[in-house]
Amino acid sequence: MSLWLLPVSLLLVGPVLWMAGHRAAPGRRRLVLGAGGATALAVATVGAVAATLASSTATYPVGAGLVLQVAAGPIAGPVAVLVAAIATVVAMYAARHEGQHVDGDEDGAGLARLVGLLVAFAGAMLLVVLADDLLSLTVGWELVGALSWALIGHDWRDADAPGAAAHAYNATRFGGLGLVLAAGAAFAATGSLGYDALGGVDGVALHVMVAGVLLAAVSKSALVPFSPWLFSAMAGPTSVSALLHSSTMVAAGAYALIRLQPVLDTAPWFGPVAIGIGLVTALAGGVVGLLQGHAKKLLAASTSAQYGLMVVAVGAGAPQVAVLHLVAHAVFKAQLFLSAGVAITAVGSHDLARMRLRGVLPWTARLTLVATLALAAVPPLGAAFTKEQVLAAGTHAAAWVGLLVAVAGGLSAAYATRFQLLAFGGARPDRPSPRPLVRRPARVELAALAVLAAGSVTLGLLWVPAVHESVVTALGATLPEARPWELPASLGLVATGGYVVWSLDRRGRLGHVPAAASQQAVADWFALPRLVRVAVVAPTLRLATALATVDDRFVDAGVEAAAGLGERLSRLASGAGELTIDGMVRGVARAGTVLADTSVRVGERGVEQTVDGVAWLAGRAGQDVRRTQTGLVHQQYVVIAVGMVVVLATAILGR
Amino acid sequence: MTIVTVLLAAAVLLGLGTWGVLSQQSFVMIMMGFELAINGIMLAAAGVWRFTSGGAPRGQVLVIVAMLVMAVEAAIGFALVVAVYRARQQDTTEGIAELSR
Amino acid sequence: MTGLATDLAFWTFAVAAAWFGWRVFRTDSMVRATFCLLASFLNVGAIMVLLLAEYLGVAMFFMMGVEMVVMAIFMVAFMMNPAGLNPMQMVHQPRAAVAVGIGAATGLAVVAAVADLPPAALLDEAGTIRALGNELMGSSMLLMEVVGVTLVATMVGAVVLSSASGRYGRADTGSVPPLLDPDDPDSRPDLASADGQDDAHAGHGGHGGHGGHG
Amino acid sequence: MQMSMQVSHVGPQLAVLVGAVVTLLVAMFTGRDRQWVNGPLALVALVVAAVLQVDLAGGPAVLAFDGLWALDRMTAVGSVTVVIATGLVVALVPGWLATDARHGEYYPMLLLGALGAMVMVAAVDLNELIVGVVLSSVTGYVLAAWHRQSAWSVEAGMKYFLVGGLANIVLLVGAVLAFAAGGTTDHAVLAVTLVDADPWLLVPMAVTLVVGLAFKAGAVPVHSWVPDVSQGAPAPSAAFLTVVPKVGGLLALARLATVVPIDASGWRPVVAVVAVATMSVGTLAALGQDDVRRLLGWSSVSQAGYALVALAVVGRSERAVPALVLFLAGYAVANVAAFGVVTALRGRTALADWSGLARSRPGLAVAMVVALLSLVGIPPLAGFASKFAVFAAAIDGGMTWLAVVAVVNTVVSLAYSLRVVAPMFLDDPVGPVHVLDRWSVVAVVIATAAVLVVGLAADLVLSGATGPVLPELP
Amino acid sequence: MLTAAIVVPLLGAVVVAVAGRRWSEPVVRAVGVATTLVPLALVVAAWVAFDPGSDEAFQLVTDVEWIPTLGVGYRVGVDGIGLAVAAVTAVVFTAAVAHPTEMRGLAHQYVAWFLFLESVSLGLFLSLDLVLFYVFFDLSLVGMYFLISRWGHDDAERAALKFFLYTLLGSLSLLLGIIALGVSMDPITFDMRAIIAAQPLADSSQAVAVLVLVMVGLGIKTPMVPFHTWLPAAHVEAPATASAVLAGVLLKMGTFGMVRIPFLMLRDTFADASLVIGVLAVVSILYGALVALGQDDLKRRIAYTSVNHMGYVVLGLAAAGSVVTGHEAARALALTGATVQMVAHGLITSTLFLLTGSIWDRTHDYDMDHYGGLLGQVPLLSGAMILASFASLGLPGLAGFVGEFQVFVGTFAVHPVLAAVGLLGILLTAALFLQLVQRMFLGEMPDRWSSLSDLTPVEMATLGVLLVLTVAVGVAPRLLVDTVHAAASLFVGG
Repeated sequence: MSLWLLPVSLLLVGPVLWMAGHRAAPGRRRLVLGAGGATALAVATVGAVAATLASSTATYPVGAGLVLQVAAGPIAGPVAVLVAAIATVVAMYAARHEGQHVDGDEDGAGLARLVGLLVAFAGAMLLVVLADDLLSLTVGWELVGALSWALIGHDWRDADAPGAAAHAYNATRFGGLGLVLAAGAAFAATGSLGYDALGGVDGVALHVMVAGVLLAAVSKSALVPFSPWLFSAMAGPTSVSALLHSSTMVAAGAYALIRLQPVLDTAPWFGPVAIGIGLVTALAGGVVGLLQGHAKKLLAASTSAQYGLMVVAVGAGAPQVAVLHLVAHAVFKAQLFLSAGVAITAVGSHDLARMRLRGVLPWTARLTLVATLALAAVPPLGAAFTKEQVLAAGTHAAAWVGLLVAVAGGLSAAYATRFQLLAFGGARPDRPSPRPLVRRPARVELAALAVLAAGSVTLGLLWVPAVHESVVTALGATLPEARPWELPASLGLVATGGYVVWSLDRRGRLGHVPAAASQQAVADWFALPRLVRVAVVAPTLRLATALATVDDRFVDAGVEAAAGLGERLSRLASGAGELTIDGMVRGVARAGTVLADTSVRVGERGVEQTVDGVAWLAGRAGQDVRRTQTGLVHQQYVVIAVGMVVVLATAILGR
Repeated sequence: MTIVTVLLAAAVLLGLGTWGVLSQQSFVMIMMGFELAINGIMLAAAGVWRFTSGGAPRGQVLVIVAMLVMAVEAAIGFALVVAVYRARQQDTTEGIAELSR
Repeated sequence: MTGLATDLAFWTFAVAAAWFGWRVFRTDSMVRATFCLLASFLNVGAIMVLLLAEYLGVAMFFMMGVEMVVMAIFMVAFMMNPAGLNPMQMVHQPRAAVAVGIGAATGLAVVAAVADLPPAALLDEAGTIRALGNELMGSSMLLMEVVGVTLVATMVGAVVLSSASGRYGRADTGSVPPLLDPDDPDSRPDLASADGQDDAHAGHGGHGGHGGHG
Repeated sequence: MQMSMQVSHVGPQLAVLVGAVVTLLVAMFTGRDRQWVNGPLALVALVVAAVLQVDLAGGPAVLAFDGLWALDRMTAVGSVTVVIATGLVVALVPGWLATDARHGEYYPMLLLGALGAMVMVAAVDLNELIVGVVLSSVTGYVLAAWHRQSAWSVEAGMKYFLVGGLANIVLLVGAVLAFAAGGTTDHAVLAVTLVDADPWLLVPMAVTLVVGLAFKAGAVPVHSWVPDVSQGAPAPSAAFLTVVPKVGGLLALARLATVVPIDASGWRPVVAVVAVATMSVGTLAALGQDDVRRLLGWSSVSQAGYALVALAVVGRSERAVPALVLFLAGYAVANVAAFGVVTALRGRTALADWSGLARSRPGLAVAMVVALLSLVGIPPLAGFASKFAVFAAAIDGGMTWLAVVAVVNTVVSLAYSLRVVAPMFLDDPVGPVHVLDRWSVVAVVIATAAVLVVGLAADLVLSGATGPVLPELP
Repeated sequence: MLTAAIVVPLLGAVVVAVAGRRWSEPVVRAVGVATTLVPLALVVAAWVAFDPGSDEAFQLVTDVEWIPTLGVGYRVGVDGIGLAVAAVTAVVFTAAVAHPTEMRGLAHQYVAWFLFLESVSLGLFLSLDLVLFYVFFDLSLVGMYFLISRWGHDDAERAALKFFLYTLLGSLSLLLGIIALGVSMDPITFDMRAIIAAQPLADSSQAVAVLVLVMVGLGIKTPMVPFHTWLPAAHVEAPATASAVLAGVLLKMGTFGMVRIPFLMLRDTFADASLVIGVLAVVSILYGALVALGQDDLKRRIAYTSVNHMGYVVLGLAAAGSVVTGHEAARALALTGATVQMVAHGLITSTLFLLTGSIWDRTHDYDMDHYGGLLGQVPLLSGAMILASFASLGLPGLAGFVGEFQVFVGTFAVHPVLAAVGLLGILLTAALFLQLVQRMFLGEMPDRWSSLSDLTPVEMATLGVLLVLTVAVGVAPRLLVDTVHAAASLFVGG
């Protein structure tokens, strides 16, 4: 079985499913889509497991000596399994959950498109994961980006969704250019794009390549300064977010760093820079999460923060730790988004201030608690283990790094608590739960939550030394050794974070959407989006409009001016009889008239007159020329005489 | 009488003819200008033949050719003057300026 | 003739030729102008005799004599100012004309004065007419044949243009361009201002009856 | 190089002369209704001339008639061009002059005009050359003024004459200067003696000779007759006069270029400046025209300028003369085709009247487009091959800048050509369009076909014209 | 075989122009389409007969004398590059002729001009003689002039005139350069193979001037900034099918000419000027994209993207010719990329223009602000447009990506900074196409379009063929790329 089947089959099944769902009877559509999508992805999951066990590889030549390569290696294989598995759950959920709110389109064609694209999206992500060369990586990368555009802009009739989708795509595509750059550097240095050859890259090419990959990863994983696109991406349906944030798209950035870490690390500046970016993102994301009032945006900020932690691990030289955290994060983050989706459809709003659904959605609340605890990194959940390992790895790089990771952990505990309390906390007298509910979760949706919660719990096995050692060995590495102070400090910060939020809530000071403009700005990624809009997008658009005008008016004006000159010369040439002395006097007088005449005409017809061209000029010239002409032979004699003198002068001078 | 003096005289005649051609309005007077100019040319040709060509026979032929030019153009010129006068009752350059632009 | 006599004669004739040449354009009467021109030619003819080109000089006398008489008759017959009865000056762009005339004369005079013209005097002073005869009937025979053809062409052309009557009545009948529309006698481009008057562009606004100007 | 004096060496010219005499006699002694016979008679004479000329071309280059007459490749191809152009014009005449009482005399005039140009092409003696110029001029004045009752026609003839009179004086001055500098009028001797001549004579000589012959070529500064004749003269005359004297004048200049010491006389800058001025003035003036015939006239001026580009590199590139000959051949057929269309359309000249011609007379419209595009130089028409050859010669001869100027002018020339083409194809017809007669249409068809043939078989002309240009320097 | 590919459409044009007057419109169109299939088949046959593994760059050569005095011949033949471009030409013409449009009762002339243009275009891409190349180069202007002026809209006549004048200036400039190359050979010849082998101007002081002349001529046609201003005017006024041919095929003449003449025949000089050309290419890339982004007129926007996309091609060429030896792999990749980009741009842009034609026929409106939300009303049309847009912005799996990736990766080895700056063009392209899609097809739909009809079967067929090929080149580029790469390797290796 060719490894290509994994990504390609999903990329093909997606459109097929879309068509099938489109054709299916309305009543059976959800079933067809849910079953079809989940089955395809489940099969892919099994296939990924098989491929991982067999360490499959495959190649596909695309000419000019370039070859696409995929390999289910020790890192790629498990992540591929993860991607397929999470996508299976999300697809199942999506088929039931989505498509409710489009008026008159209940269950409509939109859902078929959504599920179809989700499946294809997973396929594209599998290509990213399995890629064994920069070209395959780029291909998968761009496909993921483009499909994310379609998914985020799913509600295309909506006024905002298409713009948000474009924002997300443009932002990540900008980073994606880094991959092309990296590919160029690699090809220039080694004549090949395969990962195995990248070790041979050195010198300037190495720096360019590392910078390119880092740029790509930072943009894709929504690290600072690219984080805001993730907020825009919230315009997409919840299940899209769930998939996007957990195991695909955003994960692609961190994954690329993990996968290429051995090569990247040969650039001495890579580790510090990655750590720096990771930490800044983790801390800033934490703050944003603490202030956000939008359910999904809170989670989005947390996503950035968590990927920041993974990048810290990669920068600290522990990609295996980052993989573990990636897996743990994928599981709980998918669930959190699915839960948020349930909550949002339940109240018909994204506003955290209007939820507190424990009373009405007890099971959802309970299941969500598992994920929230994982986010907060509370042992014995697996996520806590992986976060501690990040901390350990960070400490290996420098103690302050470890410390800041711990602080970030505290922040995540805080916003996790905040999310849980606001979304699924118990009803408070001052903020009654909304009734009646717009919609209750279906069983399938709860099942999806349950499966993911079970996954989070299962990952708790990582605390067992035998388990995590074997896992890490499978990844071909070892775990960083933890300092004794780390665990207590970290747990202490987690507890502090959780407690502070909890106590705020007790005092009724939680749940306010930040009122102050400054807070609002911080919640909106420190006003980074506005900065980008003001500093990048608007100037670009303004430049574009200006250039378009310039292009019309001035670049072309040279051509048009030449035409105008031709007109004047034409009059002069055919009116050469004017060169007599008498004629010149008349000519001067006439020039005055023409000037006056022209200025009147310009006044009358303005721009139209000035921008006119060859064809038009010819039309007018006839009239004017007739007036300037004499046709008198004796004047022609003077022309002949002058001509003789000119020719003679040329002969003498040019001899 | 040297080549230079002959040529000077020829130049004066040619200049006078050119002046006439340019200043006269009437076709016939312009033609007189042509003839005067050719007059000078013939004088010059004869002078060159006499003094610097060693009497090359073709010099004399050149004078005859110039004479031919003069005669032929005079004849055809008169015919044209007649034709123009018949068709348009005009005999000056100012009178024939319809073809212009 | 001695050198001095020759020089004196040359200068006399030369000044006279120039003087008469100048008078051509300064008289009021075309007939007088014609005879001034003739005088100029005769003086040049005389210089040619001095230059030992006797044949050319004599040819000049006769040819120009006849031509100028014809011209004078022509003046009387056709021109608007026959015999110069009404004194008139018909000139234009006088300054430009003077400038060009002086320029041409000066230019050529400078060439004559400055150019290096190595003297190569006549070899056989007595045989110039014979030499000319030999040339015309010898190596330049083809030339004279073409000259003959040219004269024929000139005669035919002059007759065509000037003769009003031919073998079949008026000879300029129908000597007009075809009509654009055979049924519309006004449809001729050159009729747009056919009167031949100075104000050619003024009138006939309603003209152009052919279907062209839609 | 051999010297000889065989009558057969002027056989083609004799054929034309005999044709002229016969047609003159016919014109004088047959009734008005039978004067059309002159058309076929003239054609027979021209065909005989062409056959004889082609026959002569096979032989070696010789100087005949004591060095008056050059029989070389340039003479051959140039004369054949003259003959063919004249033949095409002959076909335009019967319909155009049908009403004229002096219809018959037109043919001898035409043939003598052609003879004048042929003399100019073959002359290797300044006297001979000037006589040729006079023959060509004198017939030209008559042909231009042929419509004695048309104000336009006599005006055109008179203006042609007035400019020509002055130009011929200039040419005579040049001849005298050459005689003074070289002691003879014989090209073959001049080529030797002028080498040591004083630049004070050579420079004015070059200027006056070029300007004098520029009149025949319709080049600046003695160009003003071209548009007048194009517009005012009978259309067949216009076709003839914008083509045949041009061939004669330019080829005569090409021959002179092999005689005159090029560098000492300033010949090259003189020709170059005349070329630049000619193409620019012609092109720009044509740009504003609303009168198609006048437009064609100005275009004809500009074409002379392109030809002068080739002339400017005679002596520097052996491709110059063949290029010039090819250019003239291509120009001749295209211009005759264009004027042929005008003739076939009964002299239609206001641009507005040409609207929608593609619908009312598609065949003639296509012919006009082909002719105009050929004049612009669009492949694969004759104009392309000839401009290509000219540019190649210019670049080969190191005068690329002249080619650049020509290119710029070519672009502008497209603009005025399209001003004619666009209304023909894009606008609606404005009224009935009458056609002159069948013969004019036949002439247009043949000329248009020739435009294509010269374009595709340019090598025939080029290789035909490649060879020594007499008199060669010893 | 190649000659037949050139002659058959020409004969078809004559037949249709003469006999088609009496045929009905569908018959004329059917005959036209059938005629275009012949050269298509012949090009495919040539592709099959072509041996990419051979050391001979030019194959299937016909060489007949034309003007031997000047060394001009009728010489045709193909290499991998010419074959690729010729193939896309044949395809685009079939689609353009078949694509329905308003023919104003002059179907026979319309189809005849298209066939004429096809003959000319194929002739250009197959010619191995500089003069023959020029002949076709120039004739393309004539055909396009009549198509634009006769079947364009608004101020078509003026736009056509401008197009003709401007590009004629370019082609004449090219002609001078060509002649300079030809006369520098001894004996004079315009045989491309001979000139490529001889590199006649390698040590000449004229070389720079010739390069400038040639590059200006080809740059106008391509078009490169700042010689592009004829393009938007011509495109906007032209009928969409003509725009498709203009953008899809005629623009390639410029870049194809750059491969043939400056790149192959002026190697050393081109290498010296490579950086300048590359900078101009990058300027074209960015400027074209930015100006396109600033357009509110659908067709103008697409027209300007051509400036951008052809900039990639020129950049690839500049990189491929940047040195005479060294970096062979990267330079071959850049040249391959440039050629593949030509093919891709031909397919994609003609699709886009045909789509604008379909829109124009329905609405007579190109202002994007007047649209919105069409996706629901005309899903097929919208879908096709979105797919083509993504292809144009370089989505992997579609044709546009292949060439762009190869160009940039190849360029990086020799001009890394240019490659990096040029990459921004890709981002801008993405932005402008997404914005286009968003403004036209997403969001709320104005009521007046509620009776808009979706693509007809014929339109689906023409667009379908182009889009299928776009996908095919994107997914399985090897057939195309290896053929091109064979030629490219020979050319850069030399």
